[in-house]
Amino acid sequence: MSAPTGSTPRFVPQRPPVIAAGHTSASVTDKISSVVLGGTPRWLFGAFGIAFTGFMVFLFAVTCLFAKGVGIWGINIPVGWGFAIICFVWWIGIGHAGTLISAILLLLRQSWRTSINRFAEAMTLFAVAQAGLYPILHLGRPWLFYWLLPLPNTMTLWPNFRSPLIWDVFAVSTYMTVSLMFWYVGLIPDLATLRDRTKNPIGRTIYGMMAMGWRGDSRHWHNYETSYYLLAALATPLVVSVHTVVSFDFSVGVIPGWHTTIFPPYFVAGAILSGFAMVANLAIPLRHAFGLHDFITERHLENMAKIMIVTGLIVTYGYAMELFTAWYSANQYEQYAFLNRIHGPYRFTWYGLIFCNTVCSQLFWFKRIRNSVKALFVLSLVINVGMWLERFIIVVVSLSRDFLPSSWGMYFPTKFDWMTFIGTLGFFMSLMFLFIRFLPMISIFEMRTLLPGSKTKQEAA
Amino acid sequence: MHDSDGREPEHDTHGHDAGVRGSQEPALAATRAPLMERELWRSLEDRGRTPAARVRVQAEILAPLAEPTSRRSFLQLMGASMALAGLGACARQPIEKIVPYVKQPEDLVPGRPLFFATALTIAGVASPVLVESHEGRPTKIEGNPEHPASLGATDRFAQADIMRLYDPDRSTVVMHLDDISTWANCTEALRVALGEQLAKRGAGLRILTPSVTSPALAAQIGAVLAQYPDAKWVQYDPDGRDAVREASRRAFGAPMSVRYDLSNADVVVTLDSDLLTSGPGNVRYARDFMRRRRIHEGESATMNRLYAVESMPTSTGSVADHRVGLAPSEIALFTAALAAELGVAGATRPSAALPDKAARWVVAVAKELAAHRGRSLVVAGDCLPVEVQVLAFAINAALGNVGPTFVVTDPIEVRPTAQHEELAALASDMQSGRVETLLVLESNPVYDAPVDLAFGDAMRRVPNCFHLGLYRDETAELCQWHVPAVHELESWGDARAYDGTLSLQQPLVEPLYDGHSSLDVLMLVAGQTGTVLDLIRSQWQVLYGGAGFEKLWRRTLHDGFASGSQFVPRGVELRADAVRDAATRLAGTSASGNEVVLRFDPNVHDGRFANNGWLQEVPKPWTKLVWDNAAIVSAAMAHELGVETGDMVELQTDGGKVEAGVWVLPGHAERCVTAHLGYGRRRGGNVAAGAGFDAYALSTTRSRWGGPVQVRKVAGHRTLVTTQEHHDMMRRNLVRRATLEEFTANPHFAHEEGPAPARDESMFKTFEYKGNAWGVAIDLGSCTGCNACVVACNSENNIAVVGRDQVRRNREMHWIRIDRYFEGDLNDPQIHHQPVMCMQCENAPCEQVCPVAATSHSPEGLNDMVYNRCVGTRYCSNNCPYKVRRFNFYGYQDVKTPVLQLMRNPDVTIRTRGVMEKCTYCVQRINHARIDAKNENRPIRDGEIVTACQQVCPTEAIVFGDINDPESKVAKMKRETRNYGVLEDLNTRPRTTYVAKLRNPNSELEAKA
Amino acid sequence: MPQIFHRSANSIARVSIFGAAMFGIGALFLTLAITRSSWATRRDTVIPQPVPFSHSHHVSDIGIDCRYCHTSVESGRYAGIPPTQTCMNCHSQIWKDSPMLEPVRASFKTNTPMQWNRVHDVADFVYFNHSVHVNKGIGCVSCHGRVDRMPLMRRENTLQMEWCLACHRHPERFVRPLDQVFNMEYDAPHDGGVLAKKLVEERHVQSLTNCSTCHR
Amino acid sequence: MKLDHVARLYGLVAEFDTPAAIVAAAKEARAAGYRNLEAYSPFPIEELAHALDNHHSKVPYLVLGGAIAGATLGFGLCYWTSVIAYPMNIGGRPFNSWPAFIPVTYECTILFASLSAVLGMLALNGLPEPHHPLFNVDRFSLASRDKYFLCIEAKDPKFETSQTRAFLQGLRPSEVSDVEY
Repeated sequence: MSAPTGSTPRFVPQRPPVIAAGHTSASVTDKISSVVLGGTPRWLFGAFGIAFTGFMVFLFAVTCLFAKGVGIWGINIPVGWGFAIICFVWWIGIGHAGTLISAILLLLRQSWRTSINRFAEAMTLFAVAQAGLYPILHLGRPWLFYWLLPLPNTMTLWPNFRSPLIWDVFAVSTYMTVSLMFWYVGLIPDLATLRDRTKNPIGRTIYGMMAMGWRGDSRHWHNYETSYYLLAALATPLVVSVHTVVSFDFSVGVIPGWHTTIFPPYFVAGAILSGFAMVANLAIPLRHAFGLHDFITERHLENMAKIMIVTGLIVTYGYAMELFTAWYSANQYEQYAFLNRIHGPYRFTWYGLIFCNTVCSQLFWFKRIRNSVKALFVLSLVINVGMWLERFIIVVVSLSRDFLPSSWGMYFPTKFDWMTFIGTLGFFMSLMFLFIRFLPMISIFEMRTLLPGSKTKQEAA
Repeated sequence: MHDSDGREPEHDTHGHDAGVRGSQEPALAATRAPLMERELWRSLEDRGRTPAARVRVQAEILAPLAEPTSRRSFLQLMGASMALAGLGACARQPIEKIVPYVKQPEDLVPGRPLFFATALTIAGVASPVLVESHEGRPTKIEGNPEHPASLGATDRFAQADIMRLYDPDRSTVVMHLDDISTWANCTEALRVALGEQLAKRGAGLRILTPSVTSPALAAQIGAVLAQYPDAKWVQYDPDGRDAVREASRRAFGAPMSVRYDLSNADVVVTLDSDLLTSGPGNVRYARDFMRRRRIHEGESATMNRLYAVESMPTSTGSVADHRVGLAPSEIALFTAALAAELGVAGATRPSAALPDKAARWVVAVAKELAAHRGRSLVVAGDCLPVEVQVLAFAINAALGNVGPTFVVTDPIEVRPTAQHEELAALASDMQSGRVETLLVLESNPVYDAPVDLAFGDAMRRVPNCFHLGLYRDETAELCQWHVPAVHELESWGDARAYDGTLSLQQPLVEPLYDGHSSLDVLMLVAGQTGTVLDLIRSQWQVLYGGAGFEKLWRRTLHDGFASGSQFVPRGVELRADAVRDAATRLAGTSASGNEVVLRFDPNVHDGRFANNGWLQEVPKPWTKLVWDNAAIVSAAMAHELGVETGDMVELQTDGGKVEAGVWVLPGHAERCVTAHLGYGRRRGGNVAAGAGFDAYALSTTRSRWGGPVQVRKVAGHRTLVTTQEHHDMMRRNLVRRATLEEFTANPHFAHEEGPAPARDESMFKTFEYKGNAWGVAIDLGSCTGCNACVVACNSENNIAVVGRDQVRRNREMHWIRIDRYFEGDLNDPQIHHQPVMCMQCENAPCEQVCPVAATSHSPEGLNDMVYNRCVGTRYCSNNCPYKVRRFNFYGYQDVKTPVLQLMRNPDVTIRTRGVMEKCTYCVQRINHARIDAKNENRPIRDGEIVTACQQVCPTEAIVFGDINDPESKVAKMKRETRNYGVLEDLNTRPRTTYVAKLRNPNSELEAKA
Repeated sequence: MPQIFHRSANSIARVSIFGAAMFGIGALFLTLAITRSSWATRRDTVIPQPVPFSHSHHVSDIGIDCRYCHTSVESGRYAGIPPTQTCMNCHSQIWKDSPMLEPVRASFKTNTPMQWNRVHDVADFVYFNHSVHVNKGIGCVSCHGRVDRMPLMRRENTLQMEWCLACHRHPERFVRPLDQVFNMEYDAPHDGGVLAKKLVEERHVQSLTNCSTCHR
Repeated sequence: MKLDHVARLYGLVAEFDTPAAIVAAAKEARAAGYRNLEAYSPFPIEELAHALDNHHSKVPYLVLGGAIAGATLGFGLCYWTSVIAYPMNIGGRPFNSWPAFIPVTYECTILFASLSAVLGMLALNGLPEPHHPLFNVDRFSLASRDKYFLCIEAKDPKFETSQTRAFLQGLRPSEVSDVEY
């Protein structure tokens, strides 16, 4: 931001700018804060209502789960993990885009990130919140979840730090905390803005508290930026580590189809792919609903599409590599595991996966598709499905046929599996809508820095 | 237990409590006072106050919630979940009671089980057992090592009998018509009825019993008949061995008992006989047979050879060196042809042609038998017609086997009769109203008599029917009076084993309910007073009278049988005319058209075990089918009928018709459908309800074990539940196998894929296991897949029955399973059994991934599983290459039904909902032995610890011990070149290894096949 | 724009941040305290019994050996609660009309067992075996405390896993000669663990801390 | 808002319209010898920090400290629990299976580093500070929109109300106003 070269037309003359012309610090401020300070649009009530119903479904499913046990799900021996873990990995993956956009793109000085990082971060938080639920829900005795934490106890027993699940506990909770802080720190100046804009006394008090008395003192700004950049620098390796650790859940296992060293990179790539797909899925409607075309421009959408091309290629490489390794290993169990993906009873999921993640993500090579908002929206949806299928294949298909044919068995989700899954979507969207309504979904102060008027040099010159 | 669909989860929400220990709460209320005295246990009283109980209550409210939920139950749910959430916090232990004895028995040390020798009977034949008793609760049944019929092992039925004792569905009260009545009223009614009979010398009195081998019972019946000379005593058992008795009558002039001595047999031919896993003496037969098969390094490599000719593939067939599937009528022809081929006097070659495989067999087998005169054996199954039996006798006689392998003795039944004829006579007497008073003692003819007798209708014409039985079953329903019978573990009695050994039955526990034994009732009938014990003693005095009786009696009480009471072989004269007659009759017959084969079910036998959850849930050999019987057909016949597994067919015989689900089974004979008896119980109890169809509906007096049948496809589908869908080993070298020649040529055939990874093949320094290091070796060649180990494990380790629906969802809880793989031709496959339990891997993949260290390794190399630490991530199971871990998806354990609490092994924790469990090598037994050894300050001896599966195994296939002790049996087995570990290339270092399987095929047949 | 907050808000805000952190830590410690408290463990709390049996009287005053009543302590898992018979051996002679002992006599007459309340109660999934401890030289006192000084029986120790482990990790600190096991006053010689070492060797005392030692 | 005491002066604040203007003003003020200066802007302006010579942040050192503490704590936890507190034979792995401890160590490092970054920043900025005299200036609310403010505090040795006001006026602000407590 302090050197917003990325956005100066000089470098990218032919591309649309990251913020439409004619905006001033004032107009940006008023436009964005008006979303929050203005009244609630009618459609938002409807949308929230639907999402909240989904949330209720979730609560119901969970209550049944606690009352009756994980038996209400389709899981069994050999397939001990089902939708719960699939969704866990899926949500975590989605949760990657936010921090990635805000942290890595920030460090890379990709100033176009500015207008999407805020709600991308929010999306991260809410996605990780969903993900965080599943490891607890999937326990046979969920009320003992705290045994996974290193708490001193009268049994002098401690968690087993060799278990990837414990690594998960640390990775996910760290990721949650850091993302939360990153998001909040980014919010502080905008909260101050809202504090100073809102007419509503209650709102003013609340925003006031949250803003912590931010005044935009230049000394504050300096510390603020230093720590914001440091956070970004820390979040970058974190975001990579989180899905790496999640992938350990599988790659540490001995099950054919799990025991693969390629998992970490391609889990991370997959995470980013689904993350951006989800961002696109959220950004496009919002942009419409609140007329933010000036801030979330074609350029943003196109860049996201491009990132999906790259990550799509990486996961495709992953799929190919898995097959190759299986063949090359000359290990009959590995080989069968992958033949089973292609020929086995679950083959349709594998074909679906290839279609969604490989074919669809590569469609963005075509400029026409890339620049069509509708196409982008639809394909992003497809890609999210694809990523879900990927996790389904890894978790279920691998488990359903492992070493001893005698214990092979199929997994069929029950209605409770579906309710828990659909439910979290509702939960997620409800949180998302609340955020949109009460907090600025675009970082106001960072937008200001993108304005031509915010430059001191040119004028001084 | 009966919580078949897991609808009512038992929560254990006590933060630090994985479960109720088995022994904890015998609901004293439900059991009778004398038992109560013996209980040292903490009582149920406080239970209602524990958080667990509180939540259980809510759980019950929620029970109906399996299906879509009303607003109300939603709110209830909320309540429950709140409660659950709250209970995460540490809860306080309730104050529990200690209930000591008033007068403590001398030899009893609280917490130490006592063992008593007794016997259980099926169709009157005793299987000798030792029963483990905890403070007066029988909890586990073992074989009687001294008894010749057991040698320490039992079959699956004896193992499961403990569950019959505690079956909540047992009848508990005297019933008159449909009203609860009293013993007093019943006796009064009986007195009146008998009064009338006394006048007419008992002309209208009939007594129906199972086959009686018990001298005491027979004597008592004799006493009754003395008072009522015109009364009739009818014996009937569906598996009464009528054909054998009749055959021996024809062949030897008198009904004789036949037993086999497999220890002398080099060549065995079974004709439709499951010699090794069912029928009298099967346990001993299996032991002797396998001892002649096992090969150890350095010893002379000789194996006996088994030819199995059978229509429905049996466990015996599965271990045969050669198997051929023939329809029963073909088997008859085969026998005739074989006899002719062997030049048996009077034999004639049948006109009808045999399938060419069978024809080849006749030649080869005859040659083989001829070459082993006096060291061979031909066994005809009990269900084969008399003619075939006679010919089998004749063949054995001709081969000089009578004596060495084919042993003929006095009949073990006190009064051997043609039971079905007697029953038919009884039925017609009842029809014609000649019967006024009928005593049905512990049999259930209404269910298991041939249909054409219409036994039920006939009984309706009898004014006074008295029924004595464990259950209020189909017969009891039609009797005016029903009296609950005592279980054999609750009463005195005696019976003869398959070899005539006289075995004593003693009560392990006071009758749980107001039960009576046949002897009781008959004493009443005879108007005698005194106790059953006196009766038996006096009877034994007759047998072994004279001085020193007390000594003998006390010894018998200890041993469980009168040593040396085994029947001595009789020399017999074979009647040539009988043979000729049989041969000509068979020669006339021909094999055409479809046949139905009615056989006893490997799990529920003739139906008496239909209400036994353990047996219902044990996967049957070959099919791995549970909770059901089916119309079992070969692939070819299925194709012909245009059906697949699960489709419905209608079977129609002259007896009647039934609809049945089809099961396509490789290796089943052509042109015939096997239907197992014992299912489709109308009044069998809650467990039996809804399981299978009643195949007795097809059985008539003319063709009791099957005959011509019309099979046609009908609409509909039945989900037949199996525990193993995949028969193919997928070219994975799991069951390593070779023929004897291959083995002698290449002793290392089991390691062609290269040896297991070296011990130091790891980036980490490996743990050294000093002191005891437990391990198991399993001889795959010896396993018959008889399932005794599975039931024994269920009983020893308090393993829950989960029910049909849960098994369908792959959620069975068995700690040991017997994997079954087919190899070769679909119509004539080889089958391999592989018992799989936790391998106790030294580098256990399951342990490393458990987040709470609920499973970790002991210094003795055990893969400890701590139920009370488990939070239920199921990660360990996912990461287990052998998939031997089992998870409580619901609260499967019935901790509510009081009587079931008595059944539990107090040394093993009851696992509750959400907890992983698995085989522990019977760690409770290991700990007991260790503690004893430590108390005596000595090392543990080899053989001091036997696991439940090892102890019960009739063929000694499973060996447990200390692999660090070079002299231990297990260490020796693991040194064999054939010893290998499954999936050992994963470097899991399994402590359970397998000794590769050997077959001893006849090169002649092998070449042609 | 007017001030929103009073100046006190500054301090309030800062204090409340630290307060929150402190509260969290406090809660954790409180939980730990509760789980170990004598309320949760029933340690040192006297549980009412049908008959106020005094160990101190029977042990120190009369000098009855532990094994007279707890017969199976050397041979079985349970030390054994004496059958009514045992009480009556003496109390049919002495105190035979004491109202205090009425429940005992009643039990004996009506042949219905006494119902005592369990004082030493480990969780149901813990398999403790008296015989092996006694035979390896662990004194009664080590777990049950000076019962000879307990007029009414109470639990001396928490019987929590950490307590068990304290001994299982260092048995040598607790072993005593076999003839001293039932001695209430035994005082280990201060010989720098020489005796302990000897006992551990000759009795093959092991430190067993793996799960299946107690849990099955 | 009522003030419960006699209003004293916190300082004087001048309002500017562009970043350039405030930077220039700040430079002049420094030149004029004022030291207790504060500049307020709706977004970070690096030149401004330089102009006021407060571009030295201690945050990086705090973060480094946090990272080191986190790493030690993380590995320490793993090592202590699985080697010292209750060593167990888990699947034949050694007690100190350090490779397995890396993820936890790593996450702890990042967690503590990030915490110290954020908390450190707040502490150094003296936040939370919901009450501040400047909020008494009505137009100051525009500091979070598009206006730029330069404040000379009363405690500045060179501060003298009328002179300083004159000086500020000289910087051509759009407005100069008193900041009261």
